[in-house]
Amino acid sequence: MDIKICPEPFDPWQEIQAHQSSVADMAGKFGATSIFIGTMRDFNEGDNVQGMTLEHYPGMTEKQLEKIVAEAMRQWPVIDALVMHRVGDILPNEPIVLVAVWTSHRGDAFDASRYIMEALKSRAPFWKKELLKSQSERWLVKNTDGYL
Amino acid sequence: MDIKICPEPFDPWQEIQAHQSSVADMAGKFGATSIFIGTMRDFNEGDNVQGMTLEHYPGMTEKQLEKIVAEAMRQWPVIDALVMHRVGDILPNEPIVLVAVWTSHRGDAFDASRYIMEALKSRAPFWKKELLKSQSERWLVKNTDGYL
Amino acid sequence: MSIKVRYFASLKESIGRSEDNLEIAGLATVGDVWRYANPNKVLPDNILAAVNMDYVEWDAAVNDGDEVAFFPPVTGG
Amino acid sequence: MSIKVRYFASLKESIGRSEDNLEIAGLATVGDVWRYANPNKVLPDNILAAVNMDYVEWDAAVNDGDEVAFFPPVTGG
Repeated sequence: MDIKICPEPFDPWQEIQAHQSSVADMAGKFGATSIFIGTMRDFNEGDNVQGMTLEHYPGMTEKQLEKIVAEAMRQWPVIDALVMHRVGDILPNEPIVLVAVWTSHRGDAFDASRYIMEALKSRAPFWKKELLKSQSERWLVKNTDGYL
Repeated sequence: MDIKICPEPFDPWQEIQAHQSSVADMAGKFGATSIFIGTMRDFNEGDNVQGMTLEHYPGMTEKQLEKIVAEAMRQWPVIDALVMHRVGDILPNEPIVLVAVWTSHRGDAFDASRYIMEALKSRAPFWKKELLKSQSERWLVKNTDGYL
Repeated sequence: MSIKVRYFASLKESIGRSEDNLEIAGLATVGDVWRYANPNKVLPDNILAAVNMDYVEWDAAVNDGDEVAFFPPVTGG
Repeated sequence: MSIKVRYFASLKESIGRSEDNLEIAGLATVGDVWRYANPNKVLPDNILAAVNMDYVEWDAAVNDGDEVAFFPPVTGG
């Protein structure tokens, strides 16, 4: 299990691959990998967005993410999980969040990765402030429910 | 939308990245990517598995996969999708199947990728024959339901 | 009429052929094609049928030039 | 007792401070901490509270040395 808060842009494919090959005894043991990547868009609620600042609560973020992954591991037979989240200044098309879950069977991988994403969205202390093309700034107010 | 039947091993990360950057007008437009990768395990039903041969029905495979992706695109607002599937001789730890779905919002990405995987498992004409460590061969009989 | 018949996976192995090319009048349905091509073969359980690469029921009609396929439940993914 | 109070995001901006270090006896709950640290500030809607980096209700107890945080609904992911 690995949780990373990233002040710099990251390459999700490189990170997943590095993680997968760093865990030597995983080879041949997992049958399913479910990955979710959230990427910054250049528009939101009808406005052009030029950039975003992601604030977080250092320490609490890690603590909450560890709890969330532990909850997923109690509910489903998860072999391994990787969670990464950007903080700081972000540009459109940059990855914001990565959740990867390795399991034996596909249903567990889908369920566990989605559980982690939804819990992260509602409980991990991150806050987004958008910088619009008009140069005005606005805090995002609320995350939408991803199961709807 | 891209569907590939692969007689040779493929690198899922390279393929996803190449696909994503080949679709120029996607940059900044998608907020969510959901990816599923099925990988060959070195054991199944209590037996050590040394290799696998994947037979398919050329032509029907592509036709059914295109139908499945089109169904997903009718049900959810999918920006793009990539489906890859190995055929031929496969070794443990090699990827068998890749489904990647790009959408604006995460719920649609999770739902559509899972729909494609389940439909692929029940309708795409592929058949697996395992080569056990004991040198005996056996056809897999039935796919399990991934929603259970 | 001319019908191409294809068999896959364990069914292909148990039949011992991957395809038949039938040239015969009077085959109306997929079931007729199976019985004509495999007169002495009991149909294994759960065999699926396709005409021109789409799934069909066993009473589906066949026409001149069709490709009819028989195979066991699929196990990809 | 000694309590560290932290504020984040839009709440931090509207209060104009990121933290307070309180040295005061008699604060029993998270609600007390808020009222003591922000006597003239109407509490914005939906503000969440944490003690030592775990979510708590407003009537949760606080103890000497605790870190109490207040922040708006989270919007990560």
